[in-house]
Amino acid sequence: SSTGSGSAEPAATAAVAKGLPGDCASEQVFCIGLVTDVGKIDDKSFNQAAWQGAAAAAATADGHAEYIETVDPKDYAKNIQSFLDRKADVVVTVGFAIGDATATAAKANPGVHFIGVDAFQATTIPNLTGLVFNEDKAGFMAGALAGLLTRTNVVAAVLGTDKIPPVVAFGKGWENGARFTNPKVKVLTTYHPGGLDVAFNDPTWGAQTAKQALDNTADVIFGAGGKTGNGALLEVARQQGAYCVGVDSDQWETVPGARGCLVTSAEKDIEDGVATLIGQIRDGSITGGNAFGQVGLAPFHDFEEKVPAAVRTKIEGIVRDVASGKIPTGVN
Amino acid sequence: MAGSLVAAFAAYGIWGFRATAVLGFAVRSSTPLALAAMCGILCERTGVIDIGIEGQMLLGAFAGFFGAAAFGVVAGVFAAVAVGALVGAFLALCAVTWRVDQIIAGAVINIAAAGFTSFLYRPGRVIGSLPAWRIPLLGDLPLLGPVLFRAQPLTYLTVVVVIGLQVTLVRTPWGRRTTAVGEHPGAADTVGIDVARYRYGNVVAGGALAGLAGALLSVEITGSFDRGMTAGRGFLALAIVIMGRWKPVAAWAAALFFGVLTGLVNQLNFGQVIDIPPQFVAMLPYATTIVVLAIFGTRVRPPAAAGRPYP
Amino acid sequence: MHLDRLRPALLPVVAVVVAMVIGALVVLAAGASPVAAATAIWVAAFSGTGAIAATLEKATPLVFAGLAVIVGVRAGLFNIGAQGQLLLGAITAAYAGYRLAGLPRAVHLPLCLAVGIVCGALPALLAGVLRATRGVHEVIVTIMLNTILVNLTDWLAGGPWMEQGQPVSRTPAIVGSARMDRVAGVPVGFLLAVAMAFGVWFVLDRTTFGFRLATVGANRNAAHYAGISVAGATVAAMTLSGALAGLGGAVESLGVVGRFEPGFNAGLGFDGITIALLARVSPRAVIPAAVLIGALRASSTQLQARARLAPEIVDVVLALALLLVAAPIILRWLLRLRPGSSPTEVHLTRGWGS
Amino acid sequence: MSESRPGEAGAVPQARGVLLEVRGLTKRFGSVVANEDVSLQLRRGEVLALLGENGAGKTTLVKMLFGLHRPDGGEIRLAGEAVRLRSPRDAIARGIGMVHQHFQLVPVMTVAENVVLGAEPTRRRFVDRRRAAAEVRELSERFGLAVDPDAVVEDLPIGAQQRVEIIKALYRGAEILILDEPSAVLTPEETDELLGVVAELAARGVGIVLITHKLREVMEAADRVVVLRDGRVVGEVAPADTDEAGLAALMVGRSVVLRIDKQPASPGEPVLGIQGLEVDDDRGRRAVTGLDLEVRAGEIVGVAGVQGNGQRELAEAICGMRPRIGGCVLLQDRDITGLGARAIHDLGVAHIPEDRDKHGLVGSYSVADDLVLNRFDEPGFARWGRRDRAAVQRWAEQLIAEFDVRTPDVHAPADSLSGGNKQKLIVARELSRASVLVVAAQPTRGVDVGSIEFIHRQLVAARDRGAAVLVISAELEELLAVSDRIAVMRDGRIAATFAGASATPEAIGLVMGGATGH
Ligand SMILES: Nc1ncnc2c1ncn2[C@@H]1O[C@H](COP(=O)(O)OP(=O)(O)OP(=O)(O)O)[C@@H](O)[C@H]1O
Ligand SMILES: Nc1ncnc2c1ncn2[C@@H]1O[C@H](COP(=O)(O)OP(=O)(O)OP(=O)(O)O)[C@@H](O)[C@H]1O
Ligand SMILES: [Mg+2]
Ligand SMILES: [Mg+2]
Repeated sequence: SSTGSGSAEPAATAAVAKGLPGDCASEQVFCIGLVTDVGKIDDKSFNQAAWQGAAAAAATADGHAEYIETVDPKDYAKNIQSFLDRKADVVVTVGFAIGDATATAAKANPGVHFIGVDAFQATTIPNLTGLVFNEDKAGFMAGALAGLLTRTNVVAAVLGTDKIPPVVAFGKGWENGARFTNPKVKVLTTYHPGGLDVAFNDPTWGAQTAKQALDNTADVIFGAGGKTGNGALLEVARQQGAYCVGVDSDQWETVPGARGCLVTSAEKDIEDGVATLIGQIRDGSITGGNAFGQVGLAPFHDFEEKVPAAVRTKIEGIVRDVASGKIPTGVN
Repeated sequence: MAGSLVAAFAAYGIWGFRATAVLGFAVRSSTPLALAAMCGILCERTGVIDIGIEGQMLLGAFAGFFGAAAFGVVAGVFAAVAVGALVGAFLALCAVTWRVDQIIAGAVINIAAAGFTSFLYRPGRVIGSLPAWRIPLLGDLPLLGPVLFRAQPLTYLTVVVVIGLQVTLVRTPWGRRTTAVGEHPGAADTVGIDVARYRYGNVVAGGALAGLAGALLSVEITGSFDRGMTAGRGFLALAIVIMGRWKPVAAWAAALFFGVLTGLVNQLNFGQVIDIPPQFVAMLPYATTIVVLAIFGTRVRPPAAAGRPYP
Repeated sequence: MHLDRLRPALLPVVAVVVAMVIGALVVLAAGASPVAAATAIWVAAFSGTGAIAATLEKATPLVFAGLAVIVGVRAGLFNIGAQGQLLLGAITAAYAGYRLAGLPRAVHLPLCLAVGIVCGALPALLAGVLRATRGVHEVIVTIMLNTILVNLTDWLAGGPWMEQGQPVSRTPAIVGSARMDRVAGVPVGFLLAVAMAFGVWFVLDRTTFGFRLATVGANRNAAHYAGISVAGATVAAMTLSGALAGLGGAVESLGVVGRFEPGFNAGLGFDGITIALLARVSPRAVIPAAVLIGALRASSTQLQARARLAPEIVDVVLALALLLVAAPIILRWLLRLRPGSSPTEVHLTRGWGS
Repeated sequence: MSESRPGEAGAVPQARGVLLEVRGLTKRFGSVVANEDVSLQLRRGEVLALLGENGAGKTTLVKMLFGLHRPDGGEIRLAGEAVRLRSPRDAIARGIGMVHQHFQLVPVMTVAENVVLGAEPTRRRFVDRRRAAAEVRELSERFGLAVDPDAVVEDLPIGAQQRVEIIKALYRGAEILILDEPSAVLTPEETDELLGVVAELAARGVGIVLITHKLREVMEAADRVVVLRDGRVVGEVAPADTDEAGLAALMVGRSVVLRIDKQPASPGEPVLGIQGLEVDDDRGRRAVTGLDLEVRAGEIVGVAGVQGNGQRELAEAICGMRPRIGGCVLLQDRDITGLGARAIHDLGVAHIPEDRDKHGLVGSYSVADDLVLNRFDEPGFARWGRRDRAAVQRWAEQLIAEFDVRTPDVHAPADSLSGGNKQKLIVARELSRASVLVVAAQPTRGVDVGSIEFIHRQLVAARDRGAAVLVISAELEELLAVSDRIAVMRDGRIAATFAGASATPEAIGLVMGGATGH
């Protein structure tokens, strides 16, 4: 559906070279500004996915898109303001932490529409839409698959930090999902023992902890936590006979090195969600409050044959029922 | 040494694969720390403080990854070593020739390395990583096999480096002269030892080891590069150098101690044995280290000339 | 005579200018416009009171962190733990800032600052005591404490002190009576930082207490001979260092962030080392050094927006400036100065403080 | 690595050629001219003494000969050939060895390791420690320089360290040996041993440059004397043609009284009373073992003894720098046993510490700050905790004039002073204020004769003002010159006490050596 999802290279480069033109104020010129959470635009994670969605939407609408990377959390407001100064029509902000600054800016600029990725809106502001996901559902689906796939009845989750709610939701969903399909299963869960600045950025710890989990006889491992989680996937890929499960986007694309074990990913489709919301802004159908994005399981890719047909059918049913709410995830 | 082996097997007897898992984690997580600490030891024993290890590792990881992506993993390792050595040469130039304050030179390396690798990083490359070498027979031993003898090449290399460094520092003319240069460069100078040459040589060699430690992260352990992926290991290595009292094997032991604690923390989390917040579990290795040091005290005596330019 | 006394002060300025020129070449090499970059920095950092205030806000914690490092270095101690001390000061000040609502401003604000100071000083005190009584090296202890305090503050912000009714780790907002505002466009915190810089300068360079610390830093044995308590000076220096870091954290919470949020102060402690070095361990020189780095850091938005430059370029310029300040020999060569006509190199560290 | 063989010196032919010639050598440090147009020659088998006041430029001159300083002008010729010595390596390669005024030993390494450093004997690439130790033992026996090859240097008394320095030079088989104040820290017996070694080496054809402030040694050992003043050569004599007074006059430019005349003491009340004192040394061994001693107002008590018999620990214990394990120390009937250094200082105890660089000074401080190092917070120099730098500067300027400390100004770092001038700085600080007790450990170590005279006068003046003075010295002559009573210390206690008049070097030496058998 979108431009960038085929390659691991972000679509960033081309779009940023074009940037926002000087005449965004004009009715005819459609301008999207995106402010990242602290981190880089090519983070193979939510910043990148959101940007790909924005860039895709801009391409569809024949508009323009540009991003600013946040270096210091204290600059959130300033970064948003710089797009407002340049008369952007849409401002996309990424991450929960930037939510307050986004809400403040939205109230002050009713003429501009804001999208807050991952930012749950407790109160409704008409020109601010929070793009949120039921990560617990995605985690549950993946965990359910893991419960069916494990031969040792041990599965593990190597997670970023429990300070970020979506990560916890993924992890809890994973645990409950695994138990749902396999009551005998043992779930090993661990969070990175560092501050926020390193918790998502320590692939070494991720890899070594994944190995420790494997030594504990785990054979399906969920890596959820930015680079840290990716490190876990890469480690599992090097071991024989174990599966790994990615997170957020289809990591078959973003972490090609993990293809040796990557049976699926617990997806939350930020890219598509952002693109869709921007489309709604274009046609005027957008509303304030929260918009729930798609969650689900990524395709099995090469594991299509290795996953038994019975498991596949069973999991399809679970995915359907979890999505519809028929199967509760047990995560509040 | 023998005592720890006995303890390890006792643990294995009681906890089985869990002991293997924890000790395996300890060994693996200690190798980059130990190698980085060897850099610190080489530099400080020769009288140059290197707080730029973090940056050197990061550049090593960077060069290792992109070298591997372009020319294969072995070339990647060599690229990491070369870049580490190059940065070491820069540190030596600052510390010895320009007489720049050594802490500043290290800080410059850290800042520049973070900026440089972040600026130049392009995602999307994939590399294989170094395969594990299972040593025949030894690799089949219980406990010791999985923990020690099924490792990847750089891990074995680390063991060789640590023990080799210990022996050479204590037993060879080069080692004694290095010690003299770090303790009392005036004394070394007046017996005709070229202080500058020794400092250059050792700081460059140390840089190469830090680069290797970086390659360990990117080429051996993860097979990937990410910005800031050293995650403070270079600074931890500084503490390990001091805990090991500037002795290679002792520093390695300190790194292992740390690794065991961190591995235990993971294991506790896995087992959900205790229901306490992960932050408290995470503090455990660090708090334990402080407590142990406070109880036993370490009247450490750094190389007397560390940090001072000569003449 | 006059020129000789002026030059040491001039050196960092020249160094920064040269670093910027080299930085411009890097910008050019990266395919961007140095003019646009310069404009971006200027606009971001100094155009208008808002920009200036933002710059000064960025500079404020840097001043405190730099002073914290300097106090340690003077006594021959290397406090790598400013980061952790700052975090603890920040979260406890924030806690006092929302918890003690209802107090009059004249009581509440100073109280919050005091809480930050005390709590910042505590971990440093521990490191100082361990060094003085058990001989445990302060570098190890402060590195360990950094991680411990990051975790402790993370836990507090996501546990007992977490703001209710929302999912993310952070404390409630600090109430008005504890907020530090701006006076005539200048953040109060910055004024406090400037006052502290002068205070620290006076204490270190003009008082007998400063002389004690410096003597212990320069020659422990001579200090012992002169009847100066080495243990006392070690503990005092570490405590003062931690207190400054804690105050920096408090000012950050009360004046800039308005609450405590994990991740908001990452790296500040290490910036302190940079600042201390850029200022050649002279407390008063910390102010311009911090303003400079604050300005560069404040410009990341504009650098991206106006010059399409990755924000890392700031680090490159910073590293260059630091190197040039530390190695006048390079400057001399670059500027073709006659030998001997520029001041000698800085030497602030005395090894591992033994 | 082991091509240099010990004792190669013995193979030097006995030809009486010129080994070393210096022409017009000049060296400046900033505005200080340390050497100006210095010319001299050194022949085979000759002992050349370099004499001069503190700061005359002796150390600077020999450092240039050893490649440690680069001359600003002039040339150095070795065996008739002009050479450039860029580093000690060049000098060593050309057969020059040097024993430094400040020891150049690595404290944490063993004697053998220090000796062979840079020229290690090896076996399969490893240092051959057995051979190193054997060679050190061989040299030490051949030249009668007793050292234990396996001892760690920092554990050795200073005299033994000196012997290690000499063995180091011998091991390298030097043809030219430079000794910079080698006897400053030696006991008389050790000095005699040293002079024996010097004579032996000279007999084997080694050319020796000997720097010393002790005229007796010059008279005894030197073939020729070159005198420096303010960096210039001001005279050259043979010892046979002059006497100690003549040398002193040549050096200082005026006649010097070598034996000070003082009034007989009129001792008053006891000021220092020590009873049963027990003190440990740095390694926790009992160094002072039940010592009793009394010093009265208006008398100078000298403490003699072979080094390492607890003298240093005694001084440090009196002054509060070292914990007292047992017994008590009374100052004017007040028990000061538990007090720290500062409290004791404030009670009026002045202390000239034995190790000036380690304890007495902060090298990086200005002369002015070092002159108030232990009184920086006294009312005259500080108010309300604020230092009065102007007052410190005025005070310092007064002191450097009064005590003749040679320094460009009071802002110069103490490290830039010559060895003797550092000592004078400390003496100035300690003797410039009214004290009830003066503890002076090796007060004239490394000081030139003119200044020795001056310092002795100051000690006597302190006595005459009513202070009790305790002088601890390795120089018997010094003790005999200034003391009213001499206590001999052995094995951590006072073995005998002599009244000034009855004391003879022979009698004291007998007790020092342990006539009762140790
Ligand atoms: N190195 C020196 N050489 C000569 N005079 C000095 C020196 N240092 C200080 N002084 C004298 O001390 C006076 C007081 O110095 P002043 O108060 O200006 O120092 P400062 O620059 O404030 O010190 P700081 O370096 O601590 O900032 C000077 O005017 C000068 O006469
Ligand atoms: N590194 C230096 N920097 C500045 N001045 C120096 C330095 N070394 C020596 N000087 C000065 O040079 C002069 C000669 O010093 P030198 O050490 O040669 O004297 P010396 O004759 O050996 O004295 P002493 O008998 O006290 O050892 C002195 O004025 C001293 O202050
Ligand atoms: Mg428009
Ligand atoms: Mg001398």
